[in-house]
Amino acid sequence: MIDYLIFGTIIGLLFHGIHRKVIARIQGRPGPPIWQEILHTLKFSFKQTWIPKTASQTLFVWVVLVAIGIWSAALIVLVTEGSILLLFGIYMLHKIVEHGMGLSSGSPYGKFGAIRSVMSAASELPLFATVGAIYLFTGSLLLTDILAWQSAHGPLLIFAFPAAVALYVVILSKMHYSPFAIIESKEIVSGNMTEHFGVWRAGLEVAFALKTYVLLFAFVLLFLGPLPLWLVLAVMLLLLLSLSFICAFCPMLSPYDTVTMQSLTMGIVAVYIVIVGVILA
Amino acid sequence: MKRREGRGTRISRISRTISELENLAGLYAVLFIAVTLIGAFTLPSLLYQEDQLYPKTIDTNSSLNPYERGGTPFNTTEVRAQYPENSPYLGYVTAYLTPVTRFIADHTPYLGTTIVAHPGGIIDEILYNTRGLDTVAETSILFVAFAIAAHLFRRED
Amino acid sequence: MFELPVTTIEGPEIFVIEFGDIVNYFTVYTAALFTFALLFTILVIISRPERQVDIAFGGDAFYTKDVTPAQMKFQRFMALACGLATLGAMMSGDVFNFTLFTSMVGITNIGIVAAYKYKHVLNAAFQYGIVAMIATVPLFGSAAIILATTGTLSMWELFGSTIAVPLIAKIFLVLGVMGEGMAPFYVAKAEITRAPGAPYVLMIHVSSLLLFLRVVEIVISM
Amino acid sequence: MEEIYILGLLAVFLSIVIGFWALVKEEDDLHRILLTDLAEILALALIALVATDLAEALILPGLVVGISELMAISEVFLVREGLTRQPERMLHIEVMDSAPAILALALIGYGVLLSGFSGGAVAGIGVIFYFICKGHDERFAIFEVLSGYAWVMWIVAFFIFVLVPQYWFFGVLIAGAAILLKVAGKMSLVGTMRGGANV
Amino acid sequence: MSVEFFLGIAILVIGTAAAAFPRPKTYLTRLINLEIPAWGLLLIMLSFDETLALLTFIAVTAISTFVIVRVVERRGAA
Amino acid sequence: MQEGETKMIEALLYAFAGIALIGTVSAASMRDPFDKLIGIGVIAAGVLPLVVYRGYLDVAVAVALIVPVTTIIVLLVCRRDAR
Repeated sequence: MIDYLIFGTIIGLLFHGIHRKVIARIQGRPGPPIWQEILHTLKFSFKQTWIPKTASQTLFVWVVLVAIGIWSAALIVLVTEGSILLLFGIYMLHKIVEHGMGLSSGSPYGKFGAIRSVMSAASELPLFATVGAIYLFTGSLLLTDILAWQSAHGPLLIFAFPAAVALYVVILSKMHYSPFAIIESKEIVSGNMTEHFGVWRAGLEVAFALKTYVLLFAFVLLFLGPLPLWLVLAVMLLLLLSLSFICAFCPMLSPYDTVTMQSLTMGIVAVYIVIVGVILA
Repeated sequence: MKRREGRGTRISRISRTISELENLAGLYAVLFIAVTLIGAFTLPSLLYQEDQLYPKTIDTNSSLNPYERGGTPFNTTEVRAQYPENSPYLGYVTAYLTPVTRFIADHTPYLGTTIVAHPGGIIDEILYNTRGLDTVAETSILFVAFAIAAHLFRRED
Repeated sequence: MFELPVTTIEGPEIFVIEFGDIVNYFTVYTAALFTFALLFTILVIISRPERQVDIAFGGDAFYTKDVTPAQMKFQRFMALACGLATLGAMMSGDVFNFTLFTSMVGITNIGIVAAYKYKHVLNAAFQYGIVAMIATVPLFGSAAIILATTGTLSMWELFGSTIAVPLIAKIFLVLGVMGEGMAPFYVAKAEITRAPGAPYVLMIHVSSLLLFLRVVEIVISM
Repeated sequence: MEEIYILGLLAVFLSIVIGFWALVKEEDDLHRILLTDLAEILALALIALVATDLAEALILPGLVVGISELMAISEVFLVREGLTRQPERMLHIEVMDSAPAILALALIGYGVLLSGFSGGAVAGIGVIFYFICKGHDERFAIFEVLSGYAWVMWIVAFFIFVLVPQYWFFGVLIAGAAILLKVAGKMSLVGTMRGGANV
Repeated sequence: MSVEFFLGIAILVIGTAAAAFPRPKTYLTRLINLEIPAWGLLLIMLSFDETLALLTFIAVTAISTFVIVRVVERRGAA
Repeated sequence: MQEGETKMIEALLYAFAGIALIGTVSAASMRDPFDKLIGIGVIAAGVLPLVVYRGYLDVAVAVALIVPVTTIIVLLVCRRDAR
């Protein structure tokens, strides 16, 4: 299992680097080298580490461990082909990590980040629409069954396109620099990560790399079905590039606008599911 | 659509509405009304299940009316629980009458509710025995709610 | 004796606890949620609140908000109650029991923030409380409709394929949990979280997210 | 039964639409509290329509949830508005001198006889009524401790039912007494919470 | 079926309308109007012979009336 | 019970139902709080016989005791408005 985790982390960090590079090139800047994020993480691991005096110390540290823990668990669920409900449950719990991270420090910037994170919790809702749609088609939420269904009938991307769009929006809202990334927008310094330095930051970088890897991987598995590893990675990269394009071109939305946009997505997908449910039933 | 000063696009107007704290209850109510209206159209398709748990049987001649469920004290009686096998002493509470209530029951046919509310009886059977966890949750809610009220009330001094 | 009718949604069951008619259970999924709730409940007990720093804009002054011990004790008690209610909701195997625990979560959430004197926090708590109260209509309504149309409240029966739960009851259930846990109406909750006392305030968030995860499982399984 | 149920549901749904529409229109916060009380009635009506003993057993917890939330919310409202001052006594009618002792006694006595939730509520209203009319000395802490112990007693009774069901008889008696004490205690505390010189 | 049931739902609906849109829109009128749907619910419970629930409901309604009165009188005093 | 007697009681039932309904309408339409309270009293007068008819005397007694208490509680704020 540990080899999966290390592989996932490294690929995830690499993806973050590529993401930054692509955005920079689109915007006409040279940008950092693509392995920059890996170096970053290594650098943070050896820097001085401290806990702010105003922080709620236990929570401040615990949150980092929880972040790594849940995303490792998510990867394990994916690899062992468990229930995707569990996977998305973990995704929801990530919200708590973001929130706890910001609030625990006592810093006003962290607090703003945390509050925005709570506010934008509507971004999780399309996820359930996705789960519902997949269940309607496959009759199961175990990844094994979903993969088997796709081998038999063809990729879900065709059958449940709106659900795929919903998941895409969800992934988009979790990318750095995305139009929905209000919790780490620059007017509040680094948002909820402002006070986490040194080893804590390195831990968070690892967790977020895993997160990116897991989300992209899940998208491929859920909507394209079983593919050989190299093809999976290639598709993930393509997906990432499309996300980077959007991130590069779109300005960041104002906090409440992101909520509205995400809720509207949710509403549309919900209507779609009710229609599909009625037709299939 | 046209942008006008101070109004913004349609989306930002929606955003402004949902960001107002005072609109919260109204928003929820609108959502609920919408669901209820849709639900009202599906009403004819709802079927009342005649085969219910703990059905009511009315025996107007009994002094325990409307809660006459049969049985003799310290013995069991027929009760339609969900999982009778989980409650080995099912029916004992239903059948039990305290001496006081037994006395009342022997003398007047009109106090069935009082008799059954006194310890024993079908409702106690459900509340304490078969669905005791509900009562745990419920008394805890009262406990917590009162703690909030008392804390707020006494904080001023 | 108890066999979960569907295992394709949340994985196999681990074990059951029987309380008369209410049979609670753990599957891989609910056990994971339960563990998470437990983790944060423990966290609430052992950690101390942070001291929020506020910046006075227009100058370079800043000050920290301190939480008084009495306030902290009350908040901790509420957070603990909230944690317990969440644990109850996670393992519940009965629809009505689940709704009761849900409303308990709603009320403890109000309690966690009600400890503060700041007017905007109290206002948020109040508006939230109003929604939590009216949400009991869809919440209990859904349990009642389920009981009337299927003749049972136990999830063990409802999850089986022979019983069709009306759509309106499902939607009511989701709507009710949304009201108690404030799922899409995060606006008030965002205001609430401005209150100091991070570990306790975090509990509000933990509880409502977990509730939502649970209700999705219930609704899909039914 | 079939048609009756559908008809009942239709009536309740209609009421829901009317009542919640008023909530949409409402802007005053105190009016909102009043409307939530209306919502409570509608929720109970939905349960009552099931018409079995089980429905009745569900109504009792539902009622207590409603009154608990109302209590907490109204207190939050008072603190938010800063209305913590005791209003001057504004009404004193003759019946408030003569009635309370006998009426309260009857209600409390009947409540104790009933035991359980129902008894707790009936006895609670008796105590409240007495406090309103006669004023009260502060016995807050004692009541609170008492009802705390009552809660523990109920939990004990619950475990008797779960773990040693052969002692169900003690379970019933403990539960009946504990819940009576708990509910009545909490409710009567509401009566003393109107505030006064000796708070 | 029974007179009580039909009377009950009629009173419930009328009462809800009255409580939702009280005519002089004051706290007091709304508070009093709230009693009307309560009677409707009481009749519905009576028609299904749920007397214990009925008894508890009427007692709890009295208590919740008191809780609201407590708020209203302070609001009036302010 | 004889045939005629049953009919008689049934007629009475409808009469009481009518009283309750009149009470409802008047309580809903009156504007003065005191008039409203009287309307509520009329509803009670119509409903109590229905309870008694079903044979639940204890319930009827309890309701008869609690309803005045509610009215007195409401009167606490009524007076203030009238002043």
